Amino acid sequence: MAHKKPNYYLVWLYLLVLTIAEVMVAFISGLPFEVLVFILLSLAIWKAALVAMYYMHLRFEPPRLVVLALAPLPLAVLITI
Amino acid sequence: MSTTQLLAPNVTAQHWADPSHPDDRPFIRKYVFSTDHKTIGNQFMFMSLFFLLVGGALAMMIRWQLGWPGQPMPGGGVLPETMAPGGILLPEFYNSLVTMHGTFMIFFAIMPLLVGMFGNWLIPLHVGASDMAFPRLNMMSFWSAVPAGFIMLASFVVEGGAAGAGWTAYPPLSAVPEYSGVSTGQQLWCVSLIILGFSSLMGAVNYITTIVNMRAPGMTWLRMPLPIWSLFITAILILLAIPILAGAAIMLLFDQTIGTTFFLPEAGGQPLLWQHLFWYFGHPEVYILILPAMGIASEVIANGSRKPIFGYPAMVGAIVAIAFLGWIVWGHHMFQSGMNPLLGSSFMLSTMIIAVPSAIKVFNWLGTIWRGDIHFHTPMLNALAFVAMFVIGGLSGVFMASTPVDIYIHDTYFIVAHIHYVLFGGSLFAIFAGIYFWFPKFFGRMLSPTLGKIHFALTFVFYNLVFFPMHNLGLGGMMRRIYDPNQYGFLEPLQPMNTFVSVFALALGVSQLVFFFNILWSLWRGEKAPSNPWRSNSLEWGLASPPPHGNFEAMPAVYRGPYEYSYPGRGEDFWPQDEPPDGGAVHAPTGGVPIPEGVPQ
Amino acid sequence: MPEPASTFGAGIDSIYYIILWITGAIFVLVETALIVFIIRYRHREGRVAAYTHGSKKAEIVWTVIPFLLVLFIVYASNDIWLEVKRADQDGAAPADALPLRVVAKQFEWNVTYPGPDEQLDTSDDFVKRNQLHVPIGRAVRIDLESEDVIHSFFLPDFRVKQDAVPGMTIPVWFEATRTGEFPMACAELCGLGHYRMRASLTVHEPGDFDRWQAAEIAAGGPPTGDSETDAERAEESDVMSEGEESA
Amino acid sequence: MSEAAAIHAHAPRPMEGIRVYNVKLGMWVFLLSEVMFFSGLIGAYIILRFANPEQWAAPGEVLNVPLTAFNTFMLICSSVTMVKAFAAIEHGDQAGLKKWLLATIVLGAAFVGIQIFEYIKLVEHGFVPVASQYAAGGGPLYGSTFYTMTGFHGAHVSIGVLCLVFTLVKAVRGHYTEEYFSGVEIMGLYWHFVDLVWIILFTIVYLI
Ligand code: HEA
Ligand code: HEA
Ligand code: CUA
Ligand SMILES: [Cu+2]
Repeated sequence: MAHKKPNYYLVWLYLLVLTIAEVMVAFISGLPFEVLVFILLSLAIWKAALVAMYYMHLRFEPPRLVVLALAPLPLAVLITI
Repeated sequence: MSTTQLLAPNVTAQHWADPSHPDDRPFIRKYVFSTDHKTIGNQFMFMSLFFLLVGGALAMMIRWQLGWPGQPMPGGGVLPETMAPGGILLPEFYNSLVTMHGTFMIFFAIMPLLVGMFGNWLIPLHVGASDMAFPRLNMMSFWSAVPAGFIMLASFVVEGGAAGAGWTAYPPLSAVPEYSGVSTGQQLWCVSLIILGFSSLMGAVNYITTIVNMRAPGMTWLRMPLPIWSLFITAILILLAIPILAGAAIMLLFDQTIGTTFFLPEAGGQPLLWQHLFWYFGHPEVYILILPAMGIASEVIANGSRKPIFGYPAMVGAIVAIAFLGWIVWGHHMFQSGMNPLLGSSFMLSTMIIAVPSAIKVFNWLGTIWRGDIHFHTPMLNALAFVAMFVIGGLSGVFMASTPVDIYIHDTYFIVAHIHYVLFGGSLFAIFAGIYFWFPKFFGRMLSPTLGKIHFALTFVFYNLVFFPMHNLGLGGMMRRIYDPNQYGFLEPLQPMNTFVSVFALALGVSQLVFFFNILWSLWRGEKAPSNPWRSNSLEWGLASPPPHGNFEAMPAVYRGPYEYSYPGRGEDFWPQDEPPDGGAVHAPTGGVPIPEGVPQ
Repeated sequence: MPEPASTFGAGIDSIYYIILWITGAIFVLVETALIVFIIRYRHREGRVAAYTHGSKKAEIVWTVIPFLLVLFIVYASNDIWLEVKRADQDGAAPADALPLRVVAKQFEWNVTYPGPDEQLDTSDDFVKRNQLHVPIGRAVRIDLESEDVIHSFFLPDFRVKQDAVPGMTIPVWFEATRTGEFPMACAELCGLGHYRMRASLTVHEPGDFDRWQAAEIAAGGPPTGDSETDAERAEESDVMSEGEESA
Repeated sequence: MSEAAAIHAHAPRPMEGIRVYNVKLGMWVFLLSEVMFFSGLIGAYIILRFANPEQWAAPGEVLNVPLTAFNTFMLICSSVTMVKAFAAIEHGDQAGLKKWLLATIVLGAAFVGIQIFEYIKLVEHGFVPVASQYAAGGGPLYGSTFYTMTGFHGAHVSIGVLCLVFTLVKAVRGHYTEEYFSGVEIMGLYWHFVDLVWIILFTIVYLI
């Protein structure tokens, strides 16, 4: 494999922390709903990005595949809003 | 990662045809559960033509009822009491007829013909591959389409009859049996489409992978024949649109069976949600039904006028543009649905813009025949008809795209006229062109040109006599999906025109038998096809008809674009893509960068 | 198309004719070009096709012109669209409009009239089945609702069409410019009775309207459909009767 | 490949596609359609929720968040084990491959198990997809959307587990090598994608 391995455990720890953070934010913090939603969604997307980049190796794929992988996201957003 | 995996499987490690020892697959592997893309293409052809016949038969019944309302239909006596007591069609059966007609034609005739048949026939041959990337997946794609089709067909005989809520299946009508009188049928409709969705997905994954990864040396992106470009974009549309339909159909099925209320207002569900999901899939779907047709027409028109396609890059660009815009126009089906009128305005804009890339295609087709040397072989006739008819359908689309005008013509026969001008006049004529063009390659026999021309003439004339008056019916205010227009005083004056339409509709149906007969007859009796009957350029014409299992004996090399017709100073007026340039001057393509077609610079 | 009978009818038709002219011209242009080329360049002994890969200039021309044309169509269409839907004041009809409620259900239209006080949901409201009566020269605002499936409220002569969606109340308005009786239809497939879900719209002189309303209130009683339609129903219902049971 | 060589002699070098081998590209393409599928469901969820906010109970009120948080944790772990399995076979470490695959299967199966347990408990509390029998906090659409989204994700996990078992069997048969491990890689892609979907769903369905 061309690239050097990322430290998978580190990514795992990362995800773990973020998940705990999410649950905390959702329950402890008395933030207003909109802010809450915004924070939670950004955290979720952040985690998703980590998985895609490191576990699915998107980070190390030829750019053309990355483009291909990101292509439908606008549509996904379109349908969801 | 090991290099063998990086490059090899894609291009070099393919199982090329081996003339030295004959193809010794057992019958069942060869003709039934075959993984050979050519066989699968043929299978798709027979399946879809069958369903085209079914859809046509249903249309004949529709037209009978509208032409002679309440009259017993000749031979209608054979239908059971629940459909047509004494040959008189019942209103609930009429609704099923319309629904099933639309469903079969769109999902089981035109779509599998364009995508299933042509996709399988053309992609590996045109890009110079030995087969699809995933032959077994390809086989599954076909063998899941078949049961889907027959489930749909079976719904006619179940309790309560076939789905009757229109091919658009708007809930609550489609979700609540008490409203429509149809229970099982409506559920089978969902199930069948979900299965068909899987079939289409498998196809799309295959096409995309094959086109991206398995192009022969020198087959750069801008040297791909236009049918491949359009099928590539179509595959992307399928890949991203079908899951939406599947999701919606599943939710609808839940509403019908386990009692959820996604689309039912009682508990806060949203009838309009279905319409948004359906049309978010639905409009890309209609471009799935036209883009491959455009590709085929381009191929045939360039061949028929012995001239390079006019503005190849623009043609490619237009395909991409249409596909992209197709994602942001779905609201134009919902102008009168209660959707926010301001959204209506923006959807009107995006919809209208699509006229522009379409314009590019139309005028480039004209540019292609301009100063050409036009040979009127049957495929060419149908391709020219495609252009002529698609323009009418497209222009009528512009009326509906204008929100205020759509207020009046929405859900009238004006829409029905539009549908048929784009789907029959567009897609189906291109399909005819394509079948006449490639049948020899895949069955080794020519279709009879005489029968072909007769079929074309009859179809073209009758077709216009049937569908053009529908514009006027629509402007007269005649609604769609009505069993008996004479219920309305203001529609009674239209009855003569309805009868007129019906007469020629029957004639149109009958004249299709010529085609039917032509195919069956030519399969056994047609004259043997040479390897390149149309003196065409793309790779498949260099092979035997039909090509051997594995297609090419060795990886072909591609030296130029597919439309090098009438190249000055060549004896022949065509120039195969894989013929090494004379003088052996190799224009080695580099990566994805195109070489100006064939022109030694 | 029937002669328009509403204030915005003529406007809608004018857009229709504008588009008809534009597309008509394009249609003629394209098809004649096609035919001329087909004849002019048909195969003859010794003809050689020109070898060209196209012309950027030409392509730009026939990209830009259609673009401008459609922009014009959109521009022309949008004003009248907003007028009809009154999107700017979220569907609200003109202030002095007569409020009505139309509730669609398989397979009939029930019209609630506000009565003399011109307020809906008051004691003097009364309901008529399949009959819409409006005064001429005065805007009416209709709250469109549906009890079961999606129907579509279609007044051909008035260029009015609006789906009636269960769970939603959708405002519709129009102002009649001609007296007389006009057809009212259902334009959205709504089941086996869709094709006969018809009603009639009667436009009165203002005075007549009040007289009619007074008479109706005097007659009072439960929501009635006019006998004439009922008669027809009875005599036509032989075919679909058993169908109706199943539905 | 002799023909190939012959071509190379006088013709341009082979197109390399996008330098990703077929099966992997195919898997990616398939995952894109999965993205659209779940987007469709999420889109429907959002529209329905905006239309009827009152039908959604406050987070944690009806749903058992701690339990699911733990489930999420397991799925995340299963992603690590999966990627370790892949890393192992890349170096031809057969033992490692089998060990990590097994771990992934266990974690995946556990996830499904806990989800089923969760469903049973919820149904007992009258949290059902069926509108007529809905008896929990919030409204029926809460239940319908919940079961549809988590259900389809659960189905994906279950299928994933089956495929993992299949992969493990092949691994035991020594089918994969340092040179040939595409099977493991695309298995991983699918598995991580399912994990990814859950990360989104967990937030949207349970926390918001
Ligand atoms: C192959 C299928 C196909 C294709 C290609 C199209 C193409 C188009 N369609 Fe059509 N459409 C359908 C299939 C298709 N449609 C179907 C099946 C329905 C009915 C669904 C149902 O059952 O309800 C439908 C319904 C439908 C509606 C909804 C009507 C209603 O229900 O009220 C609308 C409204 O905007 C519309 C618009 C268009 C437009 C603008 C195009 C454009 O793409 C057309 C573009 C082409 C041209 C414009 C012609 C060529 C261009 C030129 C010659 C250049 C010059 C032109 C101008 C400057 C204007 N279509
Ligand atoms: C590709 C799509 C397609 C095609 C080809 C057709 C073909 C025809 N359709 Fe179409 N139609 C639709 C798609 C299509 N239709 C759709 C989507 C709707 C909307 C449905 C809805 O409202 O929900 C519709 C609705 C519709 C209506 C409106 C019904 C209503 O609203 O009440 C009518 C009415 O006249 C009609 C008539 C016809 C006729 C007379 C034909 C004739 O052209 C048919 C002629 C016969 C054939 C084309 C079959 C010939 C067979 C072969 C050529 C195969 C030969 C076989 C072998 C070789 C094995 N159709
Ligand atoms: Cu009511 Cu159609
Ligand atoms: Cu559309």
